Amino acid sequence: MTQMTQLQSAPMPSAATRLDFLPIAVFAAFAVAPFLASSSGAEGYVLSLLTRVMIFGLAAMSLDLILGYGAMVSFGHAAFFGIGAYAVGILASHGVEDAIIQVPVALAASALFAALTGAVSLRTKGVYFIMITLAFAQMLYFLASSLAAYGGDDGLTLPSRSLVAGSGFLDNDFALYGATLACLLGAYMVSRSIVGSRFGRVLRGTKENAIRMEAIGFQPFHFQLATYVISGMMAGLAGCLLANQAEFVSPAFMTWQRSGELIFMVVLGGLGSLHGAIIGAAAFILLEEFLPEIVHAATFFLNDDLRSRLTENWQMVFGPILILIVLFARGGIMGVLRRGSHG
Amino acid sequence: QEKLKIGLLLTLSGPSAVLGQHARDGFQLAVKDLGGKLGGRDVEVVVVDDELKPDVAVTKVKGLLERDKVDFVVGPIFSNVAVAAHKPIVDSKTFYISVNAGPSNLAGKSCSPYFFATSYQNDQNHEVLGKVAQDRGYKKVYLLAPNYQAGKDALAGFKRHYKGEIVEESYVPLNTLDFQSELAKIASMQPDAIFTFMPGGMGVNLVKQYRGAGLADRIPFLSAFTVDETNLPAQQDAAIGMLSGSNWAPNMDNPQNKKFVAAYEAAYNAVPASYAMHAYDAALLIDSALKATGGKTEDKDALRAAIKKADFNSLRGDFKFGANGFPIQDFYLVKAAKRPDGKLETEVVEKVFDDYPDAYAKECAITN
Amino acid sequence: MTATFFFIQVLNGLQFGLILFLIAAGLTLVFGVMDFINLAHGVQYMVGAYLVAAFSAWTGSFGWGLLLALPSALAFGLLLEALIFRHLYDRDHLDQVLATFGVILFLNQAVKFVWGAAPLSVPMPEILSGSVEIMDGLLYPVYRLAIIGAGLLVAALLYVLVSHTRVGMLVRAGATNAPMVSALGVNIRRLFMIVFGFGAMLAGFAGAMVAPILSVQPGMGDNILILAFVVIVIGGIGSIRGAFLAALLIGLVDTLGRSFAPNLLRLVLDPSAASQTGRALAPMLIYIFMAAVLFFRPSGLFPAKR
Amino acid sequence: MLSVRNLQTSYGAAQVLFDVSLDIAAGEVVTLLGRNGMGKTTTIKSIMGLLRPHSGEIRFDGTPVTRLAPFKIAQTGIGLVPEGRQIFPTLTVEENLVATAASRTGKRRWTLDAVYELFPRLRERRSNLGTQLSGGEQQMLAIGRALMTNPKLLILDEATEGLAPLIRAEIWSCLKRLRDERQSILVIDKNVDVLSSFADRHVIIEKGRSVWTGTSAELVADPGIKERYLHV
Amino acid sequence: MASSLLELRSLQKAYGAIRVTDNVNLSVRPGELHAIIGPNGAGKTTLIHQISGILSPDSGQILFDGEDVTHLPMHQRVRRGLARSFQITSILPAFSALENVALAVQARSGSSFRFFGKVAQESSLNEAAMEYLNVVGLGPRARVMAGLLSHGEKRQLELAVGLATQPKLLLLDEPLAGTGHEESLRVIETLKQLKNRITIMLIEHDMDAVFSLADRVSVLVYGRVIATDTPEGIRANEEVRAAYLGEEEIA
Ligand SMILES: Nc1ncnc2c1ncn2[C@@H]1O[C@H](COP(=O)(O)OP(=O)(O)OP(=O)(O)O)[C@@H](O)[C@H]1O
Ligand SMILES: Nc1ncnc2c1ncn2[C@@H]1O[C@H](COP(=O)(O)OP(=O)(O)OP(=O)(O)O)[C@@H](O)[C@H]1O
Ligand SMILES: CC(C)C[C@H](N)C(=O)O
Ligand SMILES: [Mg+2]
Ligand SMILES: [Mg+2]
Repeated sequence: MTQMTQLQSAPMPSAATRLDFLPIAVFAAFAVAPFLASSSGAEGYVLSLLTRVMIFGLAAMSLDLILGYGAMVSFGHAAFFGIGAYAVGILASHGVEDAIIQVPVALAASALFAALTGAVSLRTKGVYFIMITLAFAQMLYFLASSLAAYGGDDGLTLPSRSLVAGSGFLDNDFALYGATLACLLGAYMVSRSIVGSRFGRVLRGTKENAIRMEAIGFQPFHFQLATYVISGMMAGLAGCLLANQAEFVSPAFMTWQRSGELIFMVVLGGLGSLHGAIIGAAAFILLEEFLPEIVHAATFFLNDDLRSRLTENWQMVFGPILILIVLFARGGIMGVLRRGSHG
Repeated sequence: QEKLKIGLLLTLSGPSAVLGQHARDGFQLAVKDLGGKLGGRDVEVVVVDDELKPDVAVTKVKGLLERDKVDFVVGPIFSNVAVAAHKPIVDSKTFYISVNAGPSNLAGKSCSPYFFATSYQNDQNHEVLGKVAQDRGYKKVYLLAPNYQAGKDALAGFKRHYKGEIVEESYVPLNTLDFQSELAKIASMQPDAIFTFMPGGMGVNLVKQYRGAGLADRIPFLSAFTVDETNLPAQQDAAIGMLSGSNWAPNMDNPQNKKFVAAYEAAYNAVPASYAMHAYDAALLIDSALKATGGKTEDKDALRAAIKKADFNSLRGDFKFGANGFPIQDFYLVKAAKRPDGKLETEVVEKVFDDYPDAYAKECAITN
Repeated sequence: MTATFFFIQVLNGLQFGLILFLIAAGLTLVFGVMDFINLAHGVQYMVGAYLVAAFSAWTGSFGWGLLLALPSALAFGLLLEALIFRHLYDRDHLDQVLATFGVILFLNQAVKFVWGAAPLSVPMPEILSGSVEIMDGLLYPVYRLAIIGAGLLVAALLYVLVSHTRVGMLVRAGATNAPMVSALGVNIRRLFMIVFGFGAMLAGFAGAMVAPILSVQPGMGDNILILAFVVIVIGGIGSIRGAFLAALLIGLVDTLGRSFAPNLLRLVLDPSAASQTGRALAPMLIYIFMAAVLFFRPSGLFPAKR
Repeated sequence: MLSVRNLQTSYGAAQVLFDVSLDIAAGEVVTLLGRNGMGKTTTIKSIMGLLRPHSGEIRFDGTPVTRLAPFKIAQTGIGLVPEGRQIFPTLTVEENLVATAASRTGKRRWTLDAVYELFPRLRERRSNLGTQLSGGEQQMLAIGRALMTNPKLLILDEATEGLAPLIRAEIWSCLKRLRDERQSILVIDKNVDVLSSFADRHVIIEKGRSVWTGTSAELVADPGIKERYLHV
Repeated sequence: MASSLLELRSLQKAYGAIRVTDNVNLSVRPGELHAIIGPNGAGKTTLIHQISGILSPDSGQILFDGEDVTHLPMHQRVRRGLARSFQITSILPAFSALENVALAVQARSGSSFRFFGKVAQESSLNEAAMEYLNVVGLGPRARVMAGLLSHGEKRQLELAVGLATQPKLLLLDEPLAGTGHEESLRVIETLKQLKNRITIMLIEHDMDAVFSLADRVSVLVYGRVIATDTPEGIRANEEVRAAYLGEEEIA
């Protein structure tokens, strides 16, 4: 036995402990952000933006749970966004405006959809799984688009944000922000606990080698399906929040492009760390929001015409950024941080 | 005095970006023509791309309202974006001026004293063709639309004045590329005319394929938002002679319109579509209102009263607002034609409606 | 509904299927055979359409345009390969997805930057315009027959290339174990490059072929990309034969479903309910079909034997 | 023919080879011995260019091949039977043999027929896919595949693993025949006794260093060596 | 307890025209070490696949511990005490060696539908796992990622995982392939000790191991069992010598 290869496992724990600060830092940043927001003079905007970041962070994290730990690449995760959002929208349009009813209904509907489609989808693997989840999400998308009573393709505007036990405090942007943060934190802790638990170990093992797991007596299907349902419920919760944040519900929440974006967020942040997905979502949304301005500022030396054309075509910059991240920052943002804390 | 800030919320990426570009260019051309000032105040225009995603639009609108502190939001193109953005804008008591989208609920039940449209209510262009089909005595009409809300509204609009037989009401999935099977059906049913609503690339495909299948000379092709200046460059000769409904056409004979079309073509190397015209008018509208208030925007009621007056020379001629903030204007049957210089445009054939209000105005509760 | 009408719709379905096949073929080749998920395949199709639009406008002829567009599409594919894709072959699928998504964003915007946002038009070549009478009372556009022909030709060519040539063997071998192929003395990098360029050219060819009948516009490759994935998944990834069959099936299901589903539903529902349901169902059909196929054959119709 | 000097190789941060040197003359059969995990396979991978040694030098037929791409090294005339078989699962048996066939020595000693003669079992399975073979059949295929490149130097990494005694015996006799045809061979195998009966020389690797080199006679003569390094 | 722990009755399996398992009748007695030998491609691994449940036979019956398990899924057979190792190494490469084994221990101790509590700190699992690693001699390598182990070490890990499922019957598919001389000796030693506690079905081409370990040996050729006998009997069997053993290695 070479001593050298034994050593190589030694640095891992210390790096890991150093990285444990990262989720704390992320959540601390979310916690103090509102105070900065109120001094920015555009608090509604800043809060709205950061609330979106957290909502997408929640959805991306739920996707990371199945993708990063269970190797189930769902290309239909935005469907749960839609289920959560429509649960809020449809109930509200029938006068049921309280989150106490809306959220459980949304979670139950998400769980049901996840259980049904998951049970079918898990018959397949790899790219086939990717595409069959897409198929189910597309069916739901077209279904929502044809719901004329609920605005069809145009979607429907909520009369107001959800009540909480009869009180309308969510109408305050700070309150919605806080509620979103609480949901995100709660979901994070649950997920963190799951992946470190007995259940999580089986899940990770299944990702590595499903046949081997069967050969030691586990039935991977049950574990995968359970995770799929949990993940779907978390994304459904994110859908409820998104409906409240936008005060609007539309099939556009669940296009395949949206599902794709969620995958990109997870990969961008780095697979299999949970908080990586949140960071990826933040990076993605903030880039989408500010890249036009950054491009504008960075091209001060060009003439006005070219400059404004470049600014308008900011995706011409966004695309290459994504490519460079993949090429040079293996493992996404988390990969970079990990290497940083090594060296 | 502080600069006047105007937020343009438009779809500028994806396949429909060209519509947003026309509107943006139209608005900016107007600002330039007015010497960089509206109502005597220097103007800063903040352009944002709604990416045709309603939830993205909501956040971007909040950015316009709170970070940029705009005095007006101008836009958008698409109704689903318009509906999503409506609430945050009017809640913040900011004036919201649509340059295209005119969904029925914003004209009716959900109308708001802060919302104005320089365009039309969505149904109206379709109504033009329904009226034309009725007046020309077409007995059997084939209807074709994409399967989404605007598509359904379009056919409903057509049917408001058309009372003849509808041989088929056919819906194709949004983003359909190939209409070959529809065309086969049309050919086999032999209707007197077809009416369709196929915005963007779908319209390009349909028109080219309709002509290619040899139907264009046999069965009249009536449409709205399908054969217009955003699509004509790609449809080319295939579209010539096809009929549309509109509130305006580039060849409309009044001096300010002639100047506008010439200036637009010189600046952007394209014939303007109605999106550009609506946006140009929106700038004129703001200019006229601010002149009336002396450049002030603080007194909302005064500003609203000034906007309501619509005291400007619209490129389309007659223009006034109804109680719901939507225009009362004339509508025309227009036809695609080739100009002597080889470019294509729509040209007025006849006036179909005079001072025509929309069908939802009576549901609106605003009375002043 | 007459038999002629049904027959026309079948032809339409086949023709749509063969367009799908033209696009899916390059995708299967690169994905199935090289195990590389190339989301940028759709924008390569778009670039092919833009190239033919530009070259036809320049030369005034579709034929010359096509002739110039093909090598340009190949060169463009090789450029992308050298700059980006070659660094991704031994990466995770998801890395490939993210990077090629970046390529989509860039190119969709770049064509707008260069050619403007408005759709472009490509004139139909004179000799291929018009219709022929295939049988009594059945007129069919010549150009669409040409597409059917091109699709069949590409299918045959690919089948021979992949299944019956040594290059095909090496490429399949390299897909599962590139280092080993290299260790046995074959320059696998170069081989991959050629395959990739060829795939890009096929995508470009598909784009060029449809340009005269469809509008050429930014983002035109996005939805078709998803359909192409549906096709190769139903067919079984890596199988040219499967992609061919699946493309035709999807073409038929979509076309016939749209024309006849409401009629069929009318047998069991009242007319307005039937047309409502039919309308809601039509766009879902191919996805329902895919889910059903995968339910019974979780690895597609012709699973690659690994 | 092959000369390896002071090779050092790492997997990422973990160095596995510290100092490996070995030589093979034309027509010679040399073995690489050592317990599990000592670096035998790593040495082979470094020679083939599948891993990049960070120092040391490798020459084949007098030309330096250190850090060339694997296919270039293979083209100079090295045929590899890798550890763990690594046959191509999506190719049929025959395709596996044909796909990378070449004649690196100039003459075509090994043709499809010659390989089938050596392993009749493969002929029976010729149109089966690689995955459908039994473990031992895969091993035969891996050997056949390497022979089909008609290499100047044949490298076998645990090539008899999982083979039935009868077949194993046949492979040994085949290797002996090859040796008699003056084929150069580098072989790793745990059947030290058989190896010492026909190999010319042996190199023992211990914790990433080549610690002993000698002829078969020397190896047999000194049981201490086997005991010390191989715990036999 | 039944007189045989595992019993195969008229088992059949064919791939197209090839009969890989051809009317196999076999019984494994409790406590014995039953070796299966036979030429490459004879169908040994296929047989193990059917017993463990990866493949299902075309016809015939598999009785385990008196119960018909022919149609049970693999994981339920494992729960009944039927474990296997793989001929082609099958481990969890991103897990440490210890975790690989601990997971197998976990499978046999309590529910795994526990969402809370850190499994990595469950000392009962880790300690048991460590023991199995020590048994096969991988103790010092417990914390190394399994994917980074050398080939031989992976084979040892494969065995440890099989043991950790605490089987009544352990199916071993060439556990010695790829292990070095010293390690082979250690594995043989381990199996000798296990022999008394559990029943083992062993596939091996290493005749030294087979003849020193087996109580009985069955010979499979072209899918059929041509002989079942004591090691001595097999060694003397002319048919077996011709089909499989040859002359050289018996010396
Ligand atoms: N991919 C890898 N990454 C890191 N370390 C590795 C890797 N592969 C092998 N090692 C380590 O390198 C050392 C030498 O491995 P190598 O495969 O060369 O041994 P070997 O002598 O061939 O052993 P065996 O007889 O078991 O095949 C071992 O300690 C092993 O754990
Ligand atoms: N899916 C398949 N399709 C066709 N033939 C197959 C398939 N799987 C295995 N075979 C064939 O079945 C036969 C038995 O294979 P098996 O792996 O059981 O042999 P084995 O006795 O374990 O051999 P070894 O000792 O070499 O491992 C082989 O000839 C193999 O080629
Ligand atoms: C471009 C237009 C056809 C848009 C349409 N008015 C809509 O709201 O969707
Ligand atoms: Mg080795
Ligand atoms: Mg076997």
